[in-house]
Amino acid sequence: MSRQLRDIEERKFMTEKRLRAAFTNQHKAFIGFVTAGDPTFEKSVAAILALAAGGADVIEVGVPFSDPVADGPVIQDADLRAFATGITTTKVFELVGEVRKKSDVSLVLLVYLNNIFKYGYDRFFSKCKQVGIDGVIIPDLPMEERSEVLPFTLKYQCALIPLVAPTSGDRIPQIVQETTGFVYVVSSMGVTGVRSQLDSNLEDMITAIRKSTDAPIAVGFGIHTPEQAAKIAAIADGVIVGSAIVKIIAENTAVTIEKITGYTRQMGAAIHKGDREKNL
Amino acid sequence: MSRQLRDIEERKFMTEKRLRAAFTNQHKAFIGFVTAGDPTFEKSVAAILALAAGGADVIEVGVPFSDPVADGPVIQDADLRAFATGITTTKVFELVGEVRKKSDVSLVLLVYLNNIFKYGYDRFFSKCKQVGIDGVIIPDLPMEERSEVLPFTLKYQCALIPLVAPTSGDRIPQIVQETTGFVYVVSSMGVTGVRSQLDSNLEDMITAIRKSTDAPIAVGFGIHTPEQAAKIAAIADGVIVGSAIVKIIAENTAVTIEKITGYTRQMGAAIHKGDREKNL
Amino acid sequence: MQTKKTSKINGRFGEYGGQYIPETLMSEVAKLAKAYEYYRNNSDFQAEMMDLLKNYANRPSLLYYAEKMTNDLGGAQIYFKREDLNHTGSHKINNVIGQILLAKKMGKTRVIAETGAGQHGVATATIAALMGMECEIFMGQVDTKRQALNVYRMKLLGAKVNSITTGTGTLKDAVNAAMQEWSKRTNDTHYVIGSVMGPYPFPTMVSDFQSIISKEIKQQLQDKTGKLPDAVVACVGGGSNAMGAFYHFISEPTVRLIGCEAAGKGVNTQQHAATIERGSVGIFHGMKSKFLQNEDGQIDEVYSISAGLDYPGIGPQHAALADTKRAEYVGITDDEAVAAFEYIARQEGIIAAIESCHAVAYVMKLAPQMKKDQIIVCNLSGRGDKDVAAIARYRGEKIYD
Amino acid sequence: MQTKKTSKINGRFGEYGGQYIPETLMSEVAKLAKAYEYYRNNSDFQAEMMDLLKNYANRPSLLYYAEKMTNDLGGAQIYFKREDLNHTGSHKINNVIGQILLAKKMGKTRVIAETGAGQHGVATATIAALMGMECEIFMGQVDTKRQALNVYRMKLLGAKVNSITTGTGTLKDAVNAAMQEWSKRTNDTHYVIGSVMGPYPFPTMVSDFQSIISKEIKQQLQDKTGKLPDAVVACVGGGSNAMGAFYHFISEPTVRLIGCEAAGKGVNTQQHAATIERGSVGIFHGMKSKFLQNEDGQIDEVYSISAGLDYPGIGPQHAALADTKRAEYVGITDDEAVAAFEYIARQEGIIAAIESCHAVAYVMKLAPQMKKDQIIVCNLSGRGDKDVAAIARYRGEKIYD
Ligand SMILES: Cc1ncc(COP(=O)(O)O)c(C=O)c1O
Ligand SMILES: Cc1ncc(COP(=O)(O)O)c(C=O)c1O
Repeated sequence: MSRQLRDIEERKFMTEKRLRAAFTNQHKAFIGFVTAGDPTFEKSVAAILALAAGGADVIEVGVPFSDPVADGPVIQDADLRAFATGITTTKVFELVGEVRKKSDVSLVLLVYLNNIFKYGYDRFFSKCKQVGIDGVIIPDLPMEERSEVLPFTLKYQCALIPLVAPTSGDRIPQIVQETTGFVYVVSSMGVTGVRSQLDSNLEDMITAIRKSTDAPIAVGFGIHTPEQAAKIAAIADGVIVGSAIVKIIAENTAVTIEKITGYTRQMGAAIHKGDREKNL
Repeated sequence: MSRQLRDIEERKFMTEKRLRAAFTNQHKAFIGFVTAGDPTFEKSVAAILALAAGGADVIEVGVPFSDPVADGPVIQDADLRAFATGITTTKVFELVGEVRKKSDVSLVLLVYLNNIFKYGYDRFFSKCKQVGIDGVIIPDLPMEERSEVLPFTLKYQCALIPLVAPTSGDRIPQIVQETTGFVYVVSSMGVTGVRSQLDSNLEDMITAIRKSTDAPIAVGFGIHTPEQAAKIAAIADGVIVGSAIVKIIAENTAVTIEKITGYTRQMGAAIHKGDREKNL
Repeated sequence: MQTKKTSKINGRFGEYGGQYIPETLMSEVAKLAKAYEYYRNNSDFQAEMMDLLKNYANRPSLLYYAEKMTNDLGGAQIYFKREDLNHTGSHKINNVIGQILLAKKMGKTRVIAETGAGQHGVATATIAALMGMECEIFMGQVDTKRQALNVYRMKLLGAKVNSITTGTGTLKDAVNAAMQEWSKRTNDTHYVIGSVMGPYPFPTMVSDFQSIISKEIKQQLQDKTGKLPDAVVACVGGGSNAMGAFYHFISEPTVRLIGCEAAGKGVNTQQHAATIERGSVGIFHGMKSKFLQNEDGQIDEVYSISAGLDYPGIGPQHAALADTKRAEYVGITDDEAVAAFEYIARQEGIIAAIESCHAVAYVMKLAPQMKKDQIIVCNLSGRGDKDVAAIARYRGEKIYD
Repeated sequence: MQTKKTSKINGRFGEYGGQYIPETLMSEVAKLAKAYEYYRNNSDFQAEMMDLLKNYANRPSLLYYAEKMTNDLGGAQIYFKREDLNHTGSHKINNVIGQILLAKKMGKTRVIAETGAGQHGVATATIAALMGMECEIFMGQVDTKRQALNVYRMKLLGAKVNSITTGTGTLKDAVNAAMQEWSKRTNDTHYVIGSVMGPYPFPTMVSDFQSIISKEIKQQLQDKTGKLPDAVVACVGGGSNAMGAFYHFISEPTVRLIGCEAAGKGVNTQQHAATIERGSVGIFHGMKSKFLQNEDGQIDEVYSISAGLDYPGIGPQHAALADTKRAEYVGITDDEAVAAFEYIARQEGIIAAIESCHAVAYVMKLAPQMKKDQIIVCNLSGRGDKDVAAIARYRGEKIYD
């Protein structure tokens, strides 16, 4: 039993077993992002399944928001496409239910706090448990306001995945303290979207985080090439890719699903190279 | 010898013999107005001669001004027509010269002070004398500023015709004191232009003026119908008609000249009715 | 627990307020809070700020007794607090001076700001020019088109104006874009939020900077009448001029505090911006407050003839004042505001901002119901020159400058 | 001789001034002169006027030390007298308050005024609204078209605006029309002339009403520096803001007085309004003064980018100050004025009237030639919001409000 798995066992609650498991099968995790309902209900179900088929370890499902302050133009447009087909929070849960009929992949929600708040904290996380959501990433919930939802994530054993930014600095110990799920490291300032260059202090950030938690660390924001992914995988436990996948979905052609699977395989290969080397 | 004629003889200077004479031939004077150069140099010469032919006793020749503050739209438009054919102060004097070749009618200039000022006071009035101008009406020269030109009108024996307005009141004695030529009574407030109704206090004004001067009194501003003219002639010594004539000139047709003569005769008849009755 | 302790000082007003923003911004916002807490009690800072308010912004603004309106309406005595006479023409400059001075003390060399109609953008560009700061303004594309003159005005003042095409292309999208830009670059940049909104310390800080309005009113009315007002009336967009006008009267129970929201074409239509009257509690733009939103928490597109009131939220302190009923909030329609715009022009020779005319419209209803020895102070938050063309068009005349 | 005696008190400045107007107006103008001579020394009148200036027009206006410009230009210390911060946005209101108050004392119930760009018209309509007077404004048709917003503004204030089609359809024709209207109806009507022009008592009266500008400057500069200015700079259209700024310094021989005329596209072209530099003595609009005119005394069509300086004459006292060399007059081109408009916006965050920017442009030339311990006071006669669209167009951008 790995150290990580042992740690999980020791925790007071076991909310995120499947999620932690994604990081423990001897390789770095690949985490892909899809906006729920983009471009249609069915097609986003298919995209999630294609990611799973391609070997994604965790899939982040975005709940569309009218004003996604932490997201760049690519994901903003995806939200608009999803709204155009009538997506609602209720439908997002239905969509997760559809996925669950066919896949046991670990699913987390990327959701702005107001969507949860209006749905009702208790009702929302109860629903998460019911449909099989392993964790939530709430981009506009810093640690200062975490107590607002913590009672409910605990109650329904849903991981509340904390975000660490390049500017977090002294805040890191507090942010990652009692992490459930994994730590989401925002690799660069600004919003989501592909970037040609990533910020340089990633290693320092990861070192700082590891000092305060044993939780796995996944890095996101701006990653799109296999080369970038490989570099990240060398220092972190997981790689999160969002806009690059959403861009493929946006093409919305007959080969989109294949492309997603192919891209996922390609990224997975780059990420898992290290695993294989270790396994030799 | 009439009292009026005797008065003139007694004056220190004899500048305006022809002008006073216009009021002394046993009938009320008809004074017509023409803008110099409207619509062309030649046609305004013809219009002046037509007025003379129709029996006008005095002809007021307007020197066009860019900003004729005391004039209404009819005369403003005449000024613009005259400017369009290139009228200048020098040309106005030439025009008077042309008239003088054919007529000995009494001529006065209606001229804004700035035109005189820029021409040069001495030069202007000397020129008036030379071409045979009997007097000047300067609409923007109140008695307060009269001393500015008086030395020159005296020097060149040109009548400086004072204006009395319905609001002049207490000012009348001073205004008409030492009148040369005649007193120009502005029958209504505002600017030149035909009016259907004239102000009511005309009789009072004339009474007040007669208390302070023996000079003849002509009434202008707004008069255009024979009926109006007849009423005025009953109480004053002369009737001034401007805009009504300028309107005929503005028509600028083949019959304009005849129309002017005809109109002048018609107005003259109305004005002189009283004379004839008196002469019976 | 650490989080609980922290949230206590995060500027909560009842349940409202807080700091609901991405982690990318949190450490900057925390730094700002700390800096503000230091400088708000720093007498040098306060003196420097007062000097700018006095010698540049033209404070104190007049408290003007509107005798003609008072007589015409036949009830309470009406006083106008003339924020329209400030340099740049509205109350916005009070806040901008405070924030940019603070930014400078924090070592920033660049400021960014959102703007709807352009008033806050112009004020920010103005003080940035004066203080030699780089300046970038974020403005919805729809707004850049309908407020082209203000865009040029900001450029004249040396600011770069970014036209935002995302979302509805209006004020809330401009706020989104400015927040995003800030989350990219905090090291040299301060985000000058234009109203009593956003994460702590903004609502508290902006309210403090605007509180000079009520401080002056209290003193000026005391000097003129020896009394407190019976009612203070102000328009509410984000709520900064109203907070400024209410501030020093909140603790005076005899003073009615009345905020006037934009009821647009009516609160029973889809076209209004009456957040207190029609909104519900939510979490957006860094704060828990009231918002116009659907049942899923998606933020509504809102409407008002007045670009400055065209915002789907309201400052958290107003939400709290409404809950406790310490302040009342009323909706004023476009029609009522335009009628007030025309009325005050004709009565008092004051062309007031259409935003401010929402308050004037309520004064027209309230004054006749009050006694002659009572006093209403109405905050004229800005001048209305910017609105003349729109009002003409509202009345069916085609006018372009 | 009576006439001589009268002309002595007719407000002559050297050979300039006088009362060259139709007899239809003389008795009214004489009445006005008498009333003015009475009320100028009447302490109740003065107190009432000061109350309006203070509590309505927002006086005193700031005297602002422009530190950034001073440093940038590297010479004399530059102060701006901020008439742009007055209610309605320019110095015009000082005069209008005085005249309409006087008209009211004379029992008038109606005021009329000419306007070019609309500033004086708006100021007149404003005070007429406040004082409950009927108001009619005369404006050239060309101007009503290019200043449609100001036309609507005046209507909002309850004024009737007459579009004048005679002549060039610009300011001088508006003056002609207003004079004509006045000559029709003096019993209940006062003509509020907008600058230090027209027949006595207007130049004297308007200059007195505007003299508060230099009175305040003198006091404010004394308080700040203990000194007199070394130069006072102001733009000159009719010359009222300049007379106001010069007034209390005329008797101080160390203070240079500099009036800035509109040189338009250059004084060597046909398109300018540089009366002192290119004009000659004439008699027009009730006064002997300098005018741009041809050799026949026909008044020129003049041009400036600035509608407020676009007048072919100048107040008689300026003509006299130029003759005696007590004041200097310089021409500033459109290009220079626009550059100054942009410069002061960027340096000081002040969008000043394009009229006033003629003075700013000269300050930009003068300051570097002066010593650092010297002081220039520049009168910012108005704010420039009205000009932003025109400047944008000047710079090749198509902008409409
Ligand atoms: C003149 C004026 N008043 C009021 C407002 C509304 O803002 P707040 O509610 O923050 O005072 C604005 C906003 O642009 C404004 O320009
Ligand atoms: C702002 C401003 N400055 C100056 C002037 C010129 O007038 P004056 O020379 O009488 O000050 C005007 C006239 O409209 C004006 O609006």
